[in-house]
Amino acid sequence: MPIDAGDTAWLMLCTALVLFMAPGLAFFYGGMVRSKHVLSMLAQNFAVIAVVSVVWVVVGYTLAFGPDVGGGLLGGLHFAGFANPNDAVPGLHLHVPPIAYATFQMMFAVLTTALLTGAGADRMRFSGFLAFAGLWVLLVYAPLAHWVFSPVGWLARRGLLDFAGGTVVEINAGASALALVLVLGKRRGWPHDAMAPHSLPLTLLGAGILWFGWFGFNAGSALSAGDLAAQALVSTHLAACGGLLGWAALEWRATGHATTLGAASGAIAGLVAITPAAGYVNSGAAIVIGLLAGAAGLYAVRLKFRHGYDDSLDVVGVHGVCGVVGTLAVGLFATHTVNPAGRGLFDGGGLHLLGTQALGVVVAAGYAFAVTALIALVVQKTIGLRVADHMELQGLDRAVHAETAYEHGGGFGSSNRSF
Amino acid sequence: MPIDAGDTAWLMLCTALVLFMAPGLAFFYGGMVRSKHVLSMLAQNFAVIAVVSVVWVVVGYTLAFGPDVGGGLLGGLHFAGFANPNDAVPGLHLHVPPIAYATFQMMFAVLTTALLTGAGADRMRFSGFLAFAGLWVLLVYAPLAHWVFSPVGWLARRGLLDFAGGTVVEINAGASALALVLVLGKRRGWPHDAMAPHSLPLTLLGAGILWFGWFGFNAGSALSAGDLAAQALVSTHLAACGGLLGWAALEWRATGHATTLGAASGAIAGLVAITPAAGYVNSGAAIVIGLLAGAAGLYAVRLKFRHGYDDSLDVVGVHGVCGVVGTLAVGLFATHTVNPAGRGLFDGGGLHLLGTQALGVVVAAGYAFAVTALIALVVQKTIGLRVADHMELQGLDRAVHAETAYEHGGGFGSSNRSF
Amino acid sequence: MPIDAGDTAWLMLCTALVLFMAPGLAFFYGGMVRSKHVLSMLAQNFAVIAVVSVVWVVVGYTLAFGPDVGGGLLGGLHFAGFANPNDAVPGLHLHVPPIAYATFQMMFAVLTTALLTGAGADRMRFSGFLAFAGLWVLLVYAPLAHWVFSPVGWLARRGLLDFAGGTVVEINAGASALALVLVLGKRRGWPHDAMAPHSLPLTLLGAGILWFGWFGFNAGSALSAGDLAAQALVSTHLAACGGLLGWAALEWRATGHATTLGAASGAIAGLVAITPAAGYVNSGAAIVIGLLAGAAGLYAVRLKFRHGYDDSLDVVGVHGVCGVVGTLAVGLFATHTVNPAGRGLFDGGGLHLLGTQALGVVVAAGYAFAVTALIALVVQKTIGLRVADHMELQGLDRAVHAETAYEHGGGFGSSNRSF
Amino acid sequence: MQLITAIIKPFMLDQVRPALEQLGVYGMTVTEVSGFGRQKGHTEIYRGAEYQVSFNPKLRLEMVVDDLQVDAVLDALVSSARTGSIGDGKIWTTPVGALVRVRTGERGTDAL
Amino acid sequence: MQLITAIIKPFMLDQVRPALEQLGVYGMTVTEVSGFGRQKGHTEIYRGAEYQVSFNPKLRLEMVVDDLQVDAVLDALVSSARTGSIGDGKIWTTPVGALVRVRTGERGTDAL
Amino acid sequence: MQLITAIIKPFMLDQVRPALEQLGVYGMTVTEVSGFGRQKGHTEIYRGAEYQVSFNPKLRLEMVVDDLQVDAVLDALVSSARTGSIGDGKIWTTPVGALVRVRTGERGTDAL
Ligand SMILES: Nc1ncnc2c1ncn2[C@@H]1O[C@H](COP(=O)(O)OP(=O)(O)O)[C@@H](O)[C@H]1O
Ligand SMILES: Nc1ncnc2c1ncn2[C@@H]1O[C@H](COP(=O)(O)OP(=O)(O)O)[C@@H](O)[C@H]1O
Ligand SMILES: Nc1ncnc2c1ncn2[C@@H]1O[C@H](COP(=O)(O)OP(=O)(O)O)[C@@H](O)[C@H]1O
Repeated sequence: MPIDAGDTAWLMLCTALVLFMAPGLAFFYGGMVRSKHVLSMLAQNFAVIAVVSVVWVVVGYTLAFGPDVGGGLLGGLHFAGFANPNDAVPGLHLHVPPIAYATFQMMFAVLTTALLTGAGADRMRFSGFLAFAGLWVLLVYAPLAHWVFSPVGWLARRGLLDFAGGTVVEINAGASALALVLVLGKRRGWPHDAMAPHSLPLTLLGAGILWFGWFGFNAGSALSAGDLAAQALVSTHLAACGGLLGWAALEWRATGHATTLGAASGAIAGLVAITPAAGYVNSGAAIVIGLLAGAAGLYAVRLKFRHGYDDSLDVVGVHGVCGVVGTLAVGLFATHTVNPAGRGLFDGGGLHLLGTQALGVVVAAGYAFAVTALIALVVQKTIGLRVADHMELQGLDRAVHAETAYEHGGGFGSSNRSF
Repeated sequence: MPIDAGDTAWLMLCTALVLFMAPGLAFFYGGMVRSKHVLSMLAQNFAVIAVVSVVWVVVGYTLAFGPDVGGGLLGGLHFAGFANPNDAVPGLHLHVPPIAYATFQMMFAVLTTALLTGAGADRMRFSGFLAFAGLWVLLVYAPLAHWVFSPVGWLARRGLLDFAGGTVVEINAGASALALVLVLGKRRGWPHDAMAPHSLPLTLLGAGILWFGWFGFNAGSALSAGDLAAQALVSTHLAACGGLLGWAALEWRATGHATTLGAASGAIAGLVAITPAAGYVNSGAAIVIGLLAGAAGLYAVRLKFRHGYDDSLDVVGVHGVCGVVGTLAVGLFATHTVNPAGRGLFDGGGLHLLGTQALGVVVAAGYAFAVTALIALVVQKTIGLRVADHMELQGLDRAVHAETAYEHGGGFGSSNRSF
Repeated sequence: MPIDAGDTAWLMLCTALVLFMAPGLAFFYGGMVRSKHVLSMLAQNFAVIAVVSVVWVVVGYTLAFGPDVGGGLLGGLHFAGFANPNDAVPGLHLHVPPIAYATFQMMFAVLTTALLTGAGADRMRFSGFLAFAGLWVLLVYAPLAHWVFSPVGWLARRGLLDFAGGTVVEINAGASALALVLVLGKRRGWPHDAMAPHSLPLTLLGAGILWFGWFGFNAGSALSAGDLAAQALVSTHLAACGGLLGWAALEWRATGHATTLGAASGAIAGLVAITPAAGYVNSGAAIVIGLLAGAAGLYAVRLKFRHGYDDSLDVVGVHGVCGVVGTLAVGLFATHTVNPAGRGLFDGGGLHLLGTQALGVVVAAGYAFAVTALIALVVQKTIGLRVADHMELQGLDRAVHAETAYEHGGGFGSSNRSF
Repeated sequence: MQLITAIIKPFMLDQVRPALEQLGVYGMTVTEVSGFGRQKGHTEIYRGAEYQVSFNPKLRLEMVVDDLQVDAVLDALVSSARTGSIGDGKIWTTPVGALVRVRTGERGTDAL
Repeated sequence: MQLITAIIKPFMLDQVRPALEQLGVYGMTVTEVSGFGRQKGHTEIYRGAEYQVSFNPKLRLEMVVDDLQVDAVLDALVSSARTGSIGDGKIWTTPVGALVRVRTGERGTDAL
Repeated sequence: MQLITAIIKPFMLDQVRPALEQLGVYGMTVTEVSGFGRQKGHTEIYRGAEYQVSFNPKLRLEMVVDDLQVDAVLDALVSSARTGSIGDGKIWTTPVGALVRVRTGERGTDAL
């Protein structure tokens, strides 16, 4: 199909925006950890970009979007090593260069993997995590992406509607995070010690970048610059607003205070929930989905205390739970006025779509949990996935990376060893 | 009209850029307050996005851009709740989805309201401010937007040229800020205590994001991706440059030092002044407007000491005064070679346009000041607009939001209450 | 030629992205200096935007891209003061407004000049540097841009392939940095004192912005939104990934630690090296170029200790050396499948292209070094290019800019002088 | 001479300094510290969960004064730093042997 | 009364406080400091080059206690702050003349 | 034993430490502090308006030394920390009762 410069400009812009979410996530998470661990969070998030991107080029992309090997289960090797860059993905009819699409999808793989750094914060081995990340993209992310995002994937063909990754990205990350932290174990001192954020301004910077970048994530998933993208854009924004208001209002009712971190977390919760829905629902529904997600997120982040898993920065609570909220919400709010692809319950579509969405939830969560647990165990037993206790105590920044994040005092008393 | 993917991509990108200005503003302001108030600044700026956006969807947009109810005074309810998303705004002939335009304008409403956080910094009640914000968008912003931005508004029809919001955004914010701080009263200790910025790097980060985002604000206001947008883009940039140089040079002459904050403030002053002019003047004029704005801004920020109003972060001085400079400058520098819409004095247009621009200044400032004062008084008397003295002393971060911005020491001695 | 909205949207977006790299660079560098010098770094980087942009409008642009005065050596004055904004650059056939191109190129001039702040960090006079910057754009940058970027430049006509500035930007900056620091002299205490970074999170923020913005730099240099831009985009990203992995792996082998700053530096090294190559090589080659650059960068930053020149933040090592790597790599990896413009050694093109590229390296490095040394000496002797010793000791922030970067303690004990 | 160390609430410094200056005490060294005591810390909120921060930020003032001034300084500190609510802080004195001004090498009360 | 000053490793505070509370010592003022000593600093890496940071972060604890409690507190500090590896820190005592509680003006051990 | 406390200009530490090491004094605890004194603070600029910051950043050095070393250390401090301009700082001594090394429990000068 002919290439349209407008659509291509849009998709490339959105690719850049999604890439920009990676440092955004690094700061969002980095601000939340204690100052002795912040560099480790940043290093993991930057390094994971590189590892996942290279794996994606070599074979990740083709497993996800190559011609189907049968049954909608996996892509073949047609695009291995980014071969045949001018061939379109089977079933997709776009006005953009195929390689632009491959790059856009690369950034999704990067970001989804990066989410896991939040779960394992403050105790993961750098090398172990990078090995884990490489395996995880191939064995967990790529298959799920094939099932849902590739038009020939089995869940896509069953009619699962997932605009930008409620299942592939969010539920996947949440379920994988749970498996990962169960294998990793708790941080020393958790849950007794509070482990308060060391820099909320850094976290809010991350939240701001994520909000901005999410426009690329969701409205970019329209894959062209027209009505659908415009609706996805405004829905994305409004769900963030709803999430912020929902979380803040409930938090205020429960504790008497609306916190800054709560506002940011609520916005992210809303963005997570609208991810599968952005191109299927209208503006009013987007606000409602946001509100629901903000409320759900606030309650979900407390589950870890009740059930005793140390999901450090709440990947399960925010991404997993709100991803479920959003994926199911498509079954309720999808309207043909926005997208002919499907009608939810409130658009007279009955329970059919809701059922399909529920199937998607279960499949994504189950598959991700099981395979991630396996990978984590294998890495744990081989390379090692967790640092030694004394390193955790000293802080990963110095122990693992031989660096100090902040040296505000002017850094007296340091000298070069040899020069 | 047919949708053009290039124009649509451009407008959506610009929408994202203007949204990104909101966190940018939060950091710009957040860095300037003392460290005990920084989260409050961030929380207000993030929450105001949500409040204004939802109000905008419900009824703000239609009041501003709905079909006129008569006399160019207000829009009707045609677009209430973002109804009729495919209908174009009366009088606008665009090649973009109407909802993309509505979203772009939403971000303008968000940002203008957010500017007021700078005026009331360090002493506003969180709940009171949010209530204020919701009312203010409806009663101040939306009417002004209708008068000027809607092609059927009475000021627009009178020939007022305001490319991206010299009156609607900048003068409006400045005059409203003045009314707000007169109602709020001074911060404890002002003007005796210096209240120096706690993190200029954070402020400069904000300035960088604002500069970047302003391209969306101004060049996006061309509403298509062509010659006009290109000129608006370069003019926006050059005015920022001029503003920086003007402020820095005068500051250096006056004090012997050119400060970092001065450079950033000058750039913002230039951006403010070019906002109404970006699509009407040429590159040379843009530099001159920037220089004038930089100089004007530097002098204007001192007025508060002389006149005793505590406009904490100089919304009156920077946005109000430089907004006036820019709006009047259109009357001087508008040239038909850039835009056939108008000729200023130096393009042989005589004083006519200048007179119209002056009318715009007076109307915007007068209306905004009066109605804002009223809203602020009502909120003050009902919900309350100012925190208690002891909260101001302790810092809004802990007193209002129960949080601490920075915990660099590693956060010893904190424990979870119950888990 | 007719204007295409998609191409124009793309180029304007890329212009905004490249502008955003300027604050990005400020933070990247600002985080690496000690806290008493950080504002000086930010101030220089912001002010240089303004100085270079104004000089560019007045005469820089026309020297670089005006109709040739003869021999491909310099542009004439046709575009002085941004006159004739609707005339295309001789030899360029674009679907974008000529002024959009002029603005895009303006940002390149800004960023290249800004790189030099890293070399002279912690000791340059503010006024002296700005004077230097203005002269440098005219005498070094503009001629080089004419030779290489203008289709009628003598190196361009010789077949030098430099997609986005391996010679004009990177090698130029590296060689100029070397000349500058030789004139400036070493920082007090160097190399004995370690001068460790005061805020690596700030540096990583800068790296994130630079990575994001580099998409505009390189993929924008395709000057239209199509296949070539898409390939340049992915190559840019992959080289950053390769650079990160190369640097981190070698650092880990050499010291037992992979550092956060190393990861960021490696990514930048990869981005530098792919700059000349992005639109000529395929994805696999991009990864390889990145890996080579990461390795080269790590070794090159140590040269300053061996040879005793105090290139504070490694502009020579990262930009100069990796710029050479990338420029030569085009001679090896350029493939006609990506761009018919040239075939490198591995595409059966023989050594011809490699020779031309080597010529480009030598010419750019030699010219930049010689003329920069001259300018620096002249400024040193007249205005002065270096601050007094006691100012360096006290820190440039307070001594030059009369400001303090961080006031986390709440700023007790400060009062306004007069009000 | 005595070294007087005072722990006070951070925002009281602007009251304390003028009170001391009235006694002719201009020199002082101030440190930002964390105080544990009867004042029981405070509660903060992290994603909806309340947690206890067991210390409060304080300022630690240190000033060497002449023996004759000790009582007057103690009184001035108590009255200027007091808010009346818990956590106002403590003041203590320790004996000083030698005092030297670095700039001049002057010793004893001359160095004040 | 005596002022006990203890320099400890930062992460040991959570062990030390309960040990002191058992002795009835709740009040304490804590400062973040840099310690130079036998423990030889550590190596960091800056763009592939190793450099030496010659100090280590420590916490400085100060508590005024009744003379009778000094020995018990010293013992409790030593046993709770010890990791056994170099750099565990020092404790010293200095005599206190007066002690005042700012809030009430109480003096002496009443002010504790 | 005596506790020597020295307030110095921040950038003088790199001079001071070698001077002390020559006397065999390696151990020291350093705090970043704000100093008020004769040196009258400095002027900063905030959006074109000048304001007065009344303190200057200083470093506070603390070292416990043997009585016999006190004079030598004082001399070394004075000569290595002096720039000759106002604000160079103060040094004072206070008597130390007990000194303990946490790691070993050693007491007295053995703990140095
Ligand atoms: N025994 C002590 N030794 C040293 N500092 C103390 C001691 N007790 C309290 N402090 C300091 O004094 C501050 C106030 O003490 P606190 O007991 O909270 O209130 P109050 O003095 O009003 O009874 C504490 O935060 C701590 O910094
Ligand atoms: N003479 C001293 N005076 C004051 N503080 C000291 C002295 N010696 C050591 N310290 C402090 O005690 C800490 C631990 O001392 P160090 O000699 O490293 O280990 P250790 O006490 O285990 O032998 C140092 O980091 C420093 O803060
Ligand atoms: N009486 C004092 N008690 C404690 N510290 C003091 C006292 N006087 C001065 N200082 C500290 O010494 C520093 C230098 O003192 P200052 O009077 O400015 O200069 P100088 O000692 O050169 O006369 C001050 O900044 C402060 O930290």
